[in-house]
Amino acid sequence: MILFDGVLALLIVVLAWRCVTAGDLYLGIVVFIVMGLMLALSWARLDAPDLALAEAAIGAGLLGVLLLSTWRALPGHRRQDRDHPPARKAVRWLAGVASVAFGLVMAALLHALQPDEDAAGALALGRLTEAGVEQPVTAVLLNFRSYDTLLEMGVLLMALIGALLARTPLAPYGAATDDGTDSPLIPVLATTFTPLLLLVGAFLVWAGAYGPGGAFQGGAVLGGAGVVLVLCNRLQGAPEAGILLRLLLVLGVKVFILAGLLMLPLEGAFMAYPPGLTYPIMIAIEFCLATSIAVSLLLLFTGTHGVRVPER
Amino acid sequence: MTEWVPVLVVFVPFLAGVVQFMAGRRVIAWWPVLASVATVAVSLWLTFAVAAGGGIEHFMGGWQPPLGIALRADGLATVMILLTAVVGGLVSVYALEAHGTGDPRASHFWALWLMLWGSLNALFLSADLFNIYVTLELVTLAAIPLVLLAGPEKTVTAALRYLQFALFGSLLYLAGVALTYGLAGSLDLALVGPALTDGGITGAVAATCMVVGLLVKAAVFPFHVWLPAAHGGAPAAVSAILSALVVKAAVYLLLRLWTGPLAGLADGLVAQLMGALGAAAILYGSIQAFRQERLKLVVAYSTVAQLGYMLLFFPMAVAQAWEGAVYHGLSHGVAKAALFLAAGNVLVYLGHDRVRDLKGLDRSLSVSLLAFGIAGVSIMGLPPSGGFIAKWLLLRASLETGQWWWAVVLISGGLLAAAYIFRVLRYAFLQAPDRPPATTGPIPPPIMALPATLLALLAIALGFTAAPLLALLGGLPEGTG
Amino acid sequence: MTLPDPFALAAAALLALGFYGFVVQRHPLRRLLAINVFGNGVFMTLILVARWMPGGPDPIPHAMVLTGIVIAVSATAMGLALVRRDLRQGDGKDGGDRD
Amino acid sequence: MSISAWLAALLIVAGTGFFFAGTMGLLRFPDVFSRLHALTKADNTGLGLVAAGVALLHQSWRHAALITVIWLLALAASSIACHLVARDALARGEQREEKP
Amino acid sequence: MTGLAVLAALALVIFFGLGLLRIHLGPTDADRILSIQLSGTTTVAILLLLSVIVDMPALLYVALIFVLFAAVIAIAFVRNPKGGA
Repeated sequence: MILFDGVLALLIVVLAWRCVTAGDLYLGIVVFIVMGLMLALSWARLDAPDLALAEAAIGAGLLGVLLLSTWRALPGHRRQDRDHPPARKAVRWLAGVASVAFGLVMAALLHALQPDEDAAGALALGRLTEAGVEQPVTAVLLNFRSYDTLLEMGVLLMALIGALLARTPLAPYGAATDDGTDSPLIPVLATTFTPLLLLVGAFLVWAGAYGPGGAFQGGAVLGGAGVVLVLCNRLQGAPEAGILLRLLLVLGVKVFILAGLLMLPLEGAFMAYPPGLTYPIMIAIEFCLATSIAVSLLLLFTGTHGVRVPER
Repeated sequence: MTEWVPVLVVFVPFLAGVVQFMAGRRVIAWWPVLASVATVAVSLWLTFAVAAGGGIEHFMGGWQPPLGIALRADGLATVMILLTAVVGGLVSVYALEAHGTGDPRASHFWALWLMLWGSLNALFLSADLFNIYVTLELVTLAAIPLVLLAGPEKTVTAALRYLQFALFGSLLYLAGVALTYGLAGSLDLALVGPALTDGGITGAVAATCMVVGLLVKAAVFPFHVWLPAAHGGAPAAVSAILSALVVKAAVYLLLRLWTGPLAGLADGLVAQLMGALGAAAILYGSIQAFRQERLKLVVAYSTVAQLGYMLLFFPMAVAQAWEGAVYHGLSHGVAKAALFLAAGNVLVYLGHDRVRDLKGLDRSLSVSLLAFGIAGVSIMGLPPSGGFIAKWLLLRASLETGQWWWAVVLISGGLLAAAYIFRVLRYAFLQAPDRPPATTGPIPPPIMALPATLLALLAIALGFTAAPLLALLGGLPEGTG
Repeated sequence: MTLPDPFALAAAALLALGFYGFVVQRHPLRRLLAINVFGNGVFMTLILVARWMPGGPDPIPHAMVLTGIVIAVSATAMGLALVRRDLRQGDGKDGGDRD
Repeated sequence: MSISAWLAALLIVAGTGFFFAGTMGLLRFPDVFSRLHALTKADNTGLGLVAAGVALLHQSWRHAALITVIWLLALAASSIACHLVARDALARGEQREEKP
Repeated sequence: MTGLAVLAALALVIFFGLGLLRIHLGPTDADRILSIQLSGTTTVAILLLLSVIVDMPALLYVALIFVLFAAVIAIAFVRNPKGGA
């Protein structure tokens, strides 16, 4: 197994090296996507199936699609380094030496690192019964450290606003002038993969309480369903969002905050769930979060305020 | 009830921002007013509660550290929240006009700004290393879209560069947090100190990653390259918020970590190096400010310089340096917001902000220019002003610790600040206009001129209110120096 | 002298390469890629820390990585929107400004 | 070792062989269309064989069903993807390489 | 039995590395997408093997996500919203 790990780690390093130094930007993007696959594999090897799921759905999947689509949308002459040449040779050498030194130091430190026996994580595993769910990562995300998760939803929302303010939609508002997706297989894809993605996404959200899965992985897969529809021209960007869409966008963060504030007078602390109701509250919050994540990721992809079904 | 206030200080503005985003332009006439007033009110509540009863702690979810995340409102956090309330409140008044019903993107502005307000308060209150990372990202990802509000065509390059540096800085910080967790098995600021101190080279590298990451975020020289274009290009209200509060948040974290978990690692040489970075920022920023042709860039480079003063705390690390550095943060925040709002008024009126063409403005824009001059007094560090008190405290600390070279930096920084402020004022006041200036906009209404003036007057008033504020701050945390 | 964990070496290499790319590359999209490579190095460090904890993988770093991935992807997505805008500037033609 | 384990081993080894063939095809064939051809054949069959082997090893109907779904989806994804890529390459005027 | 699965996984990850050469060589963008496609399938096969080796059925879901997104990547590649590069 050590050989497998070694080859995997070596491949990741080679891919990362090609990704940052490739002469061609497109090559860099492709290599980045493949590196996502390898990372997911290595995280599976490192006892982190939750993260392998997240990497597969968000890191390699949605981000890869977004990178490719962005590259496609760039004007041809801006796809290469001509206007942005890499740093001069002297800087490159200096940076190279500095990063080799940095890498060696980090490698030595990681090799010598002896994690603490009574880390907070051991405490979390020990008090899992109080958390309402069996899955430790979900317990941390939605109970022990739910505050981080809540703020992270704010990050997602603000990133979306930023993307909208740049006004560079990837999904055109009008009829798509598309030469690549008029294939007869596209409808097949739209009709088989979309429901499957929705089904798997919803399953992952629910499964998060018991095993690998959760709001983020599930939400990303649900968002992926939307992306498929956009790519197949079953959905297109819209300059305005209806109130329903905006409600879905903020549903997660709002329900989270309101539930948290409600617990202040009831339980004396923000987001301290009343005993006995922990599980239902967490599942409800999880589904709201997943909905908002899915819609946010979809709109981050389209770069538009809303989406609509095109008129035929 | 008082133990709830830290939560409210975070979530009243945050939730208000989310509601603003959802409700859109329909509520633009009244919701921002309500939200700002409520936020200022809870911030003042927190201030009085801490002043009366000492620090407040709240365990999120009822889970105590190291399992959960704590919010801690101590003196330092409280004065920063107070600063945010004062600057934020007055900038909000300005923004009611500048980003009111006439601005098509008003809803986005208010959603982002209110969420940013909550995020800043969350950052100040956070007592958990990873939670600090999340709040840092929140603050950054709110700040960058705000820069874009000036029109994506004009500011996108600056915003993109800001994003790149900010992302890299926070990931570097996160690398430090990862090592720290490996060493300490905890993320709480109060618990990780001993493990970092005993961590040998790992502890040192972890601390270095966190500190360098924060230096990038704080735009400390030589990582300042992203700041001037972003702060200079943003709308006036946004520039004021970014310069007065957002970059300061990263410097605040440096102070907090240095006097908290990293206190055992603080080494004389490293401290001198931090001081040297600060000194370089002061000299470089001031000289650049003097050379700029656009008023907002003068003010933006001035921020690069002024942040340097707060770093002078590190080599001295005595009580007076602590008070001086924090007080400098407060007075600079208030004064810099006044400068940016005043510069924004010039821009509204003239349609440009070229320093050489400010002639003859003293008639039409007297209130804004007066605000600029008064705030300039505090930036220069002349008495009576908050800037003076801060520099005086730092000067005394440098003499007390026998590090006279920082005194030289302090004095030359003041002189350079005088040079760039007077350069602007000379063009505006002393050169007789041959003809009235060509304007493109209306004279900004009082609701846009008054916040600048009030902030400038507050910068002066800080020269008289040092005692209660320093009492609220409390002394240098134990174990430092 | 134990053999080093290959993944620890990979994590260090990802950090170093991400840093190198960030310093050396000037194309905004490449910088975003480099930042993500660096981020993956940080995430792998956290996962290793989690794995080395006696008594099973530590869920807290796992939760931190999950949060980190979502933040990194949102920020990158916003960055990509900015890149699209930035690289269309100065072309003198339609900048996609149909909002 | 039971018969099913032997069978699983055989399937996995055969599947790995197909992957080898597919990779070699991708590397050695002269133009994009023939590479495409090599790839779809090899990776679908290879994955199918490996999947069958793994399904035998899991000894659970639920997992076996899931593995079957994965394989079917991989078939669909791969054929759609290759079809699209081929159309795209044709549209861009990629030429088939004529062997001398 | 696990030994054989490990060997198979090792072989697959080596093939994966070889396939990367095609990404490096190109020459066309389509070749690179094909390589991604093969990499994806190989990854799925490795994940299936890993799920047996480390006895973690959850990895099957990771494999499922991969095959679902593989097709999406391909459409993103051919889709050309602006009508020509």
